[in-house]
Amino acid sequence: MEPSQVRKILEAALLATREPMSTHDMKKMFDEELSSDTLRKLLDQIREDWAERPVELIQLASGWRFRTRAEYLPYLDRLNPERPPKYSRAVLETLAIIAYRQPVTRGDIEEIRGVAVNANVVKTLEERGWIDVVGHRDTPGRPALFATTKQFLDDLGLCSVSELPPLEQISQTLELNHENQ
Amino acid sequence: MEPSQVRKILEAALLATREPMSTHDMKKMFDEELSSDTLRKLLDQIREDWAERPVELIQLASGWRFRTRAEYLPYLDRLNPERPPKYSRAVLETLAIIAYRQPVTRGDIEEIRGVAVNANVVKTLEERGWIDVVGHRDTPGRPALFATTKQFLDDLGLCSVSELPPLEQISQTLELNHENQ
Amino acid sequence: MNLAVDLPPAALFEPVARIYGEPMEALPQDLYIPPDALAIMLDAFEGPLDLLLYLIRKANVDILDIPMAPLTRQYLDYIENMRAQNLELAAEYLVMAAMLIEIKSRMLLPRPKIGDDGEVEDPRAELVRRLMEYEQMKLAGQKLNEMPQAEREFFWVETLVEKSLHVRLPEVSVEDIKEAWMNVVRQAVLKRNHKISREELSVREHMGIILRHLQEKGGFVQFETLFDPAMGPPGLVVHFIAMLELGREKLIRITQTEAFAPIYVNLRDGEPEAVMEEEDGTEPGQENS
Repeated sequence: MEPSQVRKILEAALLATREPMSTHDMKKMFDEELSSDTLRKLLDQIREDWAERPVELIQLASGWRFRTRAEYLPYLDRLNPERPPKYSRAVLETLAIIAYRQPVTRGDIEEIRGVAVNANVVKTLEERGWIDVVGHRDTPGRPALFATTKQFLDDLGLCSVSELPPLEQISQTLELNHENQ
Repeated sequence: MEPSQVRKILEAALLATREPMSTHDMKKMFDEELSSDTLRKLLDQIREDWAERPVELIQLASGWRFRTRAEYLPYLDRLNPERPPKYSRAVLETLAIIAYRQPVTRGDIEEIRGVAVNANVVKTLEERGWIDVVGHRDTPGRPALFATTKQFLDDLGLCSVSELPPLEQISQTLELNHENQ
Repeated sequence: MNLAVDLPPAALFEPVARIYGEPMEALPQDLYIPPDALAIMLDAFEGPLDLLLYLIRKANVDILDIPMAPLTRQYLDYIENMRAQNLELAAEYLVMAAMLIEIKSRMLLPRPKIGDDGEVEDPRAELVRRLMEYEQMKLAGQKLNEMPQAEREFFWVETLVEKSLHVRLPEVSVEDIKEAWMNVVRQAVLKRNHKISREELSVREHMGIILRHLQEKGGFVQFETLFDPAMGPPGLVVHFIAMLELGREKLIRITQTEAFAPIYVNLRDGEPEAVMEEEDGTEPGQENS
């Protein structure tokens, strides 16, 4: 059998399989002995050959399978929209404090919120790339100073932090609310 | 978005889908309006583009999906010792009557076959998802009317019941039958 | 039907010289079925219509002109054979037997004419119609079975979708931040142990920008390099105020060795307090009200 034919048969099987396919299984499809070396070369060829396609051949613990490339997942997500994940109130309030009062230390945040700041909250925001440490305050313990990043502004569609709703307006609204109550 | 990018996203989705994909679903993946015309052209392009590959894009009753080409069956067969059940003549004849004469009641089927319809026969076809009850005939007892499902067409790689093989012209004698062959 | 191979050829009719003008030669006289084959045969037929079709097709006669007498005899023989073997026979076989006898007897009677054109009703018409319809469906069933079927003749393509490759992150809007801030303020107001100041937000943003810039430059820059004319006059002013604010909050040190010498700005990050400066007692975040 022509190697190109063998390759096509392998492709057909790998595209249709529901479970990662072992090389042992692949060999089962052919009458002639298919050496592990040859098979490996064919799989590499397939991998290259599909480089421009939206699926990629990958090797998993239990075998080989075609997988949808990660960049297409956002589109597939729209087919079965799940409820978008939400940040907890603690995360949002911490973010708001950092955004409006930057640069601030964890102590500042705790003082303003009146509760201890969970390490995960800060980590979540750091991992998102929305806050980072811009320095350390020169007080005992030299606490880290957090500020929002450019990415935070980009993700929220802002040019500058000053485009956030002005505090004055917020406070006024709040006072009005209080008067009304 | 570039048409080539739209095409790749469509390919990714069609390769990953677990059931035939409707054009309505395809459109859902894109922000911009995708006209049915454009979509149809892109699908045709994909079909051509995959002409040399061992899988083909086909249109089914409930949408589009990639499947392995028939010529690869002998090889793929060696991987799947488990095959779908072979149906008895009773099941096949009942299926044929429902497919070609739908909607029909159990009484209609019995009339044509000349024997009582075993409850298991109907159950087998229902469990396969190939037939279902689409209504009741307005006669005493209000018997259920059976019809074939989209899944039946999908499983046979068809778009519509009209694509079923045409019914044989029944020959008057066996000899005539032979001459025709 | 492999039945025909296993069994001696079955014959329907008495040997007659000619039927429908065709000579009929050497047809075996009887339907002989080995007793142990009967059960298998019964299974092989889907019912009386199937059995009749078999007999008709086997004898090679015109289905539109079925010779009722021999067919009925043949059929009854078959049924009788099975009953003799005490095989359980579906009721439909007996109903069909009665029907065949009825048709046969009606064939012997003068037939009533239907309509003006003098067409004669054929007692076999209904049976023929049913046989043909049944045969059509029987063949259709075989054809359906021969069609390529998913997971039998072809397989669906289904690539792996690993959702974990794409983590959906929560989306936050400006509104959410505002809402969160209002929550913070509301709580602070309730506690009354905090004064929330109103101040130019841009100053605080520029404080961050300066700190970040200093960090990138190794914590030490010339004063002038902090200011980019592209900021425009308002931006430069805010930037300058931010620098002063940082100095006041002891986050940076601004030094000049003598008049008109270069001014340096450096991060006080990690640097021990060299000069004691006056404490103004303000807490960060409380000034400028």
